[in-house]
Amino acid sequence: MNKILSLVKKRYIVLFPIVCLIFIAQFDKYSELTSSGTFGAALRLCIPICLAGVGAIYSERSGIVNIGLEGMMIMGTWFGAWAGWLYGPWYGVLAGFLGGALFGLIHAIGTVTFQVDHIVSGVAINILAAGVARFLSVVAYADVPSGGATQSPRVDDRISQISIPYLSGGEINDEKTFDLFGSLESLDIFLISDIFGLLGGLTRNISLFSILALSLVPISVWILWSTNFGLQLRSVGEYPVGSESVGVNVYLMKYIGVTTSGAFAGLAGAYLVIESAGIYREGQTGGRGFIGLASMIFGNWKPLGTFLGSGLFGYADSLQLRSEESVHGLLLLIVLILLLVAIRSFFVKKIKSAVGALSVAILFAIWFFNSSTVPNEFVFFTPHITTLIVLSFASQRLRMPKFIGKSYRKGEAT
Amino acid sequence: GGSDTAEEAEVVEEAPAETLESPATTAAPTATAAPAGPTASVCMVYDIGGRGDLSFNDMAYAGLEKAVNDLGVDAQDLEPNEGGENRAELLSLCADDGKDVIIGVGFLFGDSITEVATAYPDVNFGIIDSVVEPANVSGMVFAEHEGSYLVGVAAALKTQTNKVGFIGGVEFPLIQKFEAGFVAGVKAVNPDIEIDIKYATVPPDFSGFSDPAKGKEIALAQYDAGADVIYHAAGGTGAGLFEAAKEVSESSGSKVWAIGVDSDQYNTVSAELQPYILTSMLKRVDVAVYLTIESVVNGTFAGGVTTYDLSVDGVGYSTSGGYVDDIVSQLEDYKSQIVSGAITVPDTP
Amino acid sequence: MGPRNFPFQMSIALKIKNISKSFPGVLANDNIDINIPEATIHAIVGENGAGKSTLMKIIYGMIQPDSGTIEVFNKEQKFNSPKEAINSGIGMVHQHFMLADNLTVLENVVLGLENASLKPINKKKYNDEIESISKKYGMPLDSKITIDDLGVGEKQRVEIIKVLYRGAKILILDEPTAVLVPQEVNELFENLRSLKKEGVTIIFISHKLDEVLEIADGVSVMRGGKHVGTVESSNVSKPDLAEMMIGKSLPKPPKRDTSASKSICLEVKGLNGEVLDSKAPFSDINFKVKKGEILGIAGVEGNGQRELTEAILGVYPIESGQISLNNKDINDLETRTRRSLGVSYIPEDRQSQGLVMDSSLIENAMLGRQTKERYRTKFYNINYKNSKSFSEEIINNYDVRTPGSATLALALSGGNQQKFVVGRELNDEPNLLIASQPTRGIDIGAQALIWEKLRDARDSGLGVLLISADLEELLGLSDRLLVIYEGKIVKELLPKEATPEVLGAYMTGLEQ
Amino acid sequence: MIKYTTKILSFLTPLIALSTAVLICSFILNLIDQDPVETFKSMWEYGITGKSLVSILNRSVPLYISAVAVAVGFKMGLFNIGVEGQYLLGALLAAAFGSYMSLPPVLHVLLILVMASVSAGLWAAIAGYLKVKKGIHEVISTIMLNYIGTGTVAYLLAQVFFEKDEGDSLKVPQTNYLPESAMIPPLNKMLGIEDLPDLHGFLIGAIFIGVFYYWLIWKTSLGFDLRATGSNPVAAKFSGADPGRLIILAMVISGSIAGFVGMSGLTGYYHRYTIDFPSGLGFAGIGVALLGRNHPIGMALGAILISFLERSSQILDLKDVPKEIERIMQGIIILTVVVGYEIVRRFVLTQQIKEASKEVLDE
Ligand SMILES: Nc1ncnc2c1ncn2[C@@H]1O[C@H](COP(=O)(O)OP(=O)(O)OP(=O)(O)O)[C@@H](O)[C@H]1O
Ligand SMILES: Nc1ncnc2c1ncn2[C@@H]1O[C@H](COP(=O)(O)OP(=O)(O)OP(=O)(O)O)[C@@H](O)[C@H]1O
Ligand SMILES: [Mg+2]
Ligand SMILES: [Mg+2]
Repeated sequence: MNKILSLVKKRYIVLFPIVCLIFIAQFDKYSELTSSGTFGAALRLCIPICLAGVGAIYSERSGIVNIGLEGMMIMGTWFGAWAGWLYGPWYGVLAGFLGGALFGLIHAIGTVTFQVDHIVSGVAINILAAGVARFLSVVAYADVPSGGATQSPRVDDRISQISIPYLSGGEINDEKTFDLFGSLESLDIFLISDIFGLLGGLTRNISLFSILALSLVPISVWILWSTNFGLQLRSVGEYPVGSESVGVNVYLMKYIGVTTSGAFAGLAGAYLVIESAGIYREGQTGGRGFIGLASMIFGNWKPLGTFLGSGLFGYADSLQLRSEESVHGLLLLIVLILLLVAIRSFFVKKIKSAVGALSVAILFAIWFFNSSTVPNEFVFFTPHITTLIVLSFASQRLRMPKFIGKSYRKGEAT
Repeated sequence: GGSDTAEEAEVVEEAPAETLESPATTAAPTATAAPAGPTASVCMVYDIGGRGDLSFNDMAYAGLEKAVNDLGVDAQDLEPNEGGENRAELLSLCADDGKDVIIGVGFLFGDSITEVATAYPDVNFGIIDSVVEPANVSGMVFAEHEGSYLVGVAAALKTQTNKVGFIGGVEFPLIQKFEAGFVAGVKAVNPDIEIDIKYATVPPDFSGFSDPAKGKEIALAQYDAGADVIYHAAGGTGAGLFEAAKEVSESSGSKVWAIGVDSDQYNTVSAELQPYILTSMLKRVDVAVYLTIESVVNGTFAGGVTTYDLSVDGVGYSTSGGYVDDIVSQLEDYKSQIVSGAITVPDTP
Repeated sequence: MGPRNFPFQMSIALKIKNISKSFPGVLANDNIDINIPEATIHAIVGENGAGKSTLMKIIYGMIQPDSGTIEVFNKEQKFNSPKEAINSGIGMVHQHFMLADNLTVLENVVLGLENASLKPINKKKYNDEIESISKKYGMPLDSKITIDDLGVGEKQRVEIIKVLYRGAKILILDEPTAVLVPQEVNELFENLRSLKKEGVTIIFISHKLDEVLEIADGVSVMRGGKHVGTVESSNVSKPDLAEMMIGKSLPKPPKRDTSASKSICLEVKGLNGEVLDSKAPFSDINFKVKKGEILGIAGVEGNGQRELTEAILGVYPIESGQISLNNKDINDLETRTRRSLGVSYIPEDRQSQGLVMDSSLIENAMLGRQTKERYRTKFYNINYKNSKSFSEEIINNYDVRTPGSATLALALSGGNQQKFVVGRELNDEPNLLIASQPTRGIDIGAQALIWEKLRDARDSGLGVLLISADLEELLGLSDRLLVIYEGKIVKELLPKEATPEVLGAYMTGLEQ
Repeated sequence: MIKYTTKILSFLTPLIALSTAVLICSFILNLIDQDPVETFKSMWEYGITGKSLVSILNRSVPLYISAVAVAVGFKMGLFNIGVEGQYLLGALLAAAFGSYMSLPPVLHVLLILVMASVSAGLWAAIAGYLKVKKGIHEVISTIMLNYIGTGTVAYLLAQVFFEKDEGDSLKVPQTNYLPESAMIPPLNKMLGIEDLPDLHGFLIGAIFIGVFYYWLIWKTSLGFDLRATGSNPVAAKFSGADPGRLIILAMVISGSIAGFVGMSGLTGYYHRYTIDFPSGLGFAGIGVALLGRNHPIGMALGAILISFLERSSQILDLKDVPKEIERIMQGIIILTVVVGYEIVRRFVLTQQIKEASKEVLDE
């Protein structure tokens, strides 16, 4: 018994929800839970959030809280669309990057040079960015027939997409190759089709921009943890006085960190424009900057964790957008997880919480068996509540940079 | 005077101006001469999203512009702030400014126009998509369900997979009207056709009208699930639908369709996307606006409700691109049945 | 003054020539002139605020002097940043550790060695080099551990290795022993001696004159920003040095006879702390503090004494056991209630635990006493008038040097902050005082005052639980002593039977 | 001496910020060929008309309350981004239950206010609970709770409180109107300004809230604990403050105040909750709290300033000047004001340290 218990206690616990999920997905009604379409959409929905979140790591690791991500992302959408429309999509990517970086730089000036409270500066940036975007649209698109105060003309060209040859049916010399993942997914075998659904979703019709964006995750891991620059950047967020005492240029690091963060958020904005919408549209970012920040905290200020966090969010979002029925399946998942929690608490003699978990599980079970759908209004916040639930099981061990949010003055060393 | 307006509507329909991307009418060029001397002054306050949405608000603007060109009115247009809580203030700003007619674009003006119209009983008001009590307000409402019915028929006739989709921007009665009509139209042709229905958000979250990224994902999901024609009533979110249609068509090799809404979206999207726009459900906000202004200029303005339905071509479908040319006769057939009352289109799902 | 201090010829590693530096309102360094011979250990002593750290920071390039120059190995240098000083072979271990807690030892050591480029860090190479240095000087270290997981002594080692790694020929140590126990100090001194043999010049700052006399070859004394003189340690006695430092003789904790009464003020029975990182910080603790008695607890930092005091205050959770105050069980009471029952607490770190730095002294005077009748009006409002007069009382009685009670706490110097905290906690006739490191890092004058006040309070019947890393202080003040080792009380001693060495042996588990 | 300099400087800062913003915006206006002088003049003239003043006050009220709600959190180092969701939920429940009840006038209004405040406070408590018990940062939880709250509002509004009208397919989800007894009358009569638009009566409520906030934060021992925890949580804990309880308490208080944000609109103007009930006030409040440095009077001035800008910029449409310039101005003002405050704060600090060092020197 003890052995089983310790197994349950250990990290295999994270596998449990996944196994449950695959199990639930075997019901036809809930098959979207693990379809390749869902994973593909999840990936696309996750990328802008992930970009913003990974960017935020640069800022926060250097000690600057960046609540202005949303504003920087707005600048990314605006400039991305504007340059994309005028010169083509890759220019849009570049312009989005620069637009975000510009507002990152403003945040850096505020927080590093003038040592304004970071949250204050971030909020001001969000307000400013919304105003600037509106204003620029009015000025830039006044005489453009297909643009206006709230919308840009379409960025006509697309960034090309690829699928992996042989694995997910990519093309070689203009000829479609075999789609291994696809055919395995369509076999409809327990587990096999689910796993290859995931692989297919992640490798089919991926745009180069997506690949660029995703590659920024490992690249960031490498930059931050393997290079001298990364080391100096991180040290500055931990103990700037110490960094200064060994000759690190603290201000420079912070400037680079915050500006990079803005640039990544700008890329995220450009992604929304160039990959998803094709246009700039006011309000398009829809709080994704904030969600990015949340994913970063979720990911414990680390790129891979942030990717996981935004992936979770993207997955839940994709589910609710693609198949309201499968959201109903999530109720069953909650029931199963709560049951596990109850059993665990019972064995570690926390009777109270066992009873609590059990009764909530029963409530959810009743809901599950007495309904066939979740009310639409609830479906919409699936990703948000999923994030909260997951965090409440796993946020105890987070370790934020020690000097975060504090202002630093050169020569203040004691 | 419902029938009065109806006649006038017909008159204008016969004489579209360049700016009104009007449906396939083969009428003679405009005969209206610009009247001499000072005419009315008009003020228009837009819905959330404002000018440049290439849809609802821009249609209203088109009507205003036509009135400026044809009737020589003096025009002013305003946009409420993001939360929209200053609608009433903008309306009274116009009233104070001495405008002759003030038009609120969108049902959200209901409360504020009631308030302001009561305070300024001598000023004429117009509101789109809503009906309010004061006698000096002309409510312009549309039979969106009827127009949606027709594009539903078109979708049903064009689908190869017997599956179509509907994307709503924000789930509330006005948009559900589009859904209801569309569903009825599809089912009228073939009750076995499956219809995927999805809204982007629920009120009070109105971002569902301006999130193209979401629109695209919803559309991709519906195309993935086998739909090959998708109709949207989602404002700016619809831009994502068009992107998805192009992307899916290109990657799968078989063409899928999108159906636009409000304006003739074939003419508002870039050329790259035009091949995927089967048709658009036209909601002639421009006509309504123009007629209301004209009635003020002519001194025939009357409060109450004016319904712009199929019979007056207040709603309809577009033929730009020629993709529905082969089924126009069937569409016209349904249209005449609706106009004659042989078919009643439901307005709630 | 000046170079004449060293008559015998030796090559000079560092020549400090007429350095002056002023800060707003303070002349921190006033025309300082010191020569430091190569391969010696040179101590600099002086009261708090004498200007020692300032001088060191100038040498290290962190601060630029107003006037004066320095010569390193007979070459005149002007450092604009630590980096330039490092390049000339100067290394500094600061008064406060300059380590990033969330980084590994290796990362801390190599930080700043190379430019901030995207060049990858050659971890293998650095790892080997660090290993060979730590072997060479006998300072074992695992370079993959994060600083968070290290003890104070080990952190110090990291600091020294960090400096040595940069090839320092001149090593500055600013108060390195302040946080170490005797055994660790001995270890450090061993290391320093072997460094000296290797030819490294060491500048060593300390308040502890015994240590200085033990390790240093030459001693320079500073007072009020001035260089008072330099002497050879073999030619000088402790009292002489002290007199040079403060112009009067050295204070000692005044020994007085115990005045402990029979009645018990604090009793702790079978106390077990809540498990933290799979280890209970303290377990099975039993002791009593009588009224009018100072009970000292000796122990190497990190052996559970901090958690123990916090548990008595009610901020650290306990697993089992009983705490009673004046024979009343206070186990289940909240910190606030315990405080209102008369538990006073002088925290080990005044700035982070004892004061709200960006609030005025008036508000700080109330901290911990908000709910007391005296600082309250009807409706639970705060009585600012009483609080103001209270803060002024403290300022006067405890010689807190401040322009007024409305001054923010952070404007005060460390010693004055500490006096203020002590004054606050001793006021209002507490029933029990827990004093954690009450005189750490403050100058001799302030120290004497605080000792005096603690004694007085004891004599008037207060029970005191004293935790200190300063063994002199413990031995001098306590009526009884307990030694804590790995969370357990391992020994009870009377001060007269104990010496620092004996205590040290129990504290490090050498003797049971 | 320092004290006066500080006061003067703190007053000057917003003025300097305002001028900076005006300057930058003039420059931008010039770029797009508009006359800045003319623009600002017309804004000013329109902004100080009687009607505008009433409108400005009406706008400031919810903005101010929202700022106070945010400030309560700020004072103890908590960042409550969730004011948005909290006030919407509170307003909906108050509107719905208010419309079902029939009670005598004053009582009815009070009940509605209590309903809004309590429900918003409880909603905010979730974030506090999650922080204390589950260690979830309040920024994340309040962002997520905003979405969840909005969804819940949507559900309740459309599925629970909405009485569909088969005859009117255009009727949008809304609660029933509040009865007369639940409306707060305008202040116009009292002030003798009956010729102007309604000045919502809840203005008085906002003043009460401001006074309450001042009393709570600076006069009570709870407020002392909150502030101490905000600036040094460890020291506060050692002084006997219970951080966990304080966090939950602060969130609840912040949320309860947030509950009043929608009340001026509900009881004074809308009289029901519809899908276009004003939103976004929670976020706007953050800016105002920053502008006013969490000070009750400062925030009032900040709210009035923002309202003034928003109101007066409406005239720009009639002058064919893009009124978006006003949004830019808001952003710049907030940024420059905070920079200014920071500089003043540093100045004061240096002065204090200087004096303290002198004290040590003249012994
Ligand atoms: N950054 C600074 N700004 C202003 N004054 C300073 C600063 N640093 C030091 N001082 C002043 O210089 C004097 C000398 O300070 P310094 O830190 O050199 O003293 P110290 O001898 O190292 O004291 P301690 O024994 O406490 O370390 C202090 O009394 C202080 O008044
Ligand atoms: N950042 C700073 N800028 C200016 N002056 C400072 C700064 N920090 C400290 N001081 C001044 O330096 C003086 C000494 O501060 P410090 O904490 O070093 O005390 P100290 O010199 O060690 O004195 P004590 O003996 O009381 O501990 C204080 O009087 C303070 O006013
Ligand atoms: Mg020092
Ligand atoms: Mg000191």
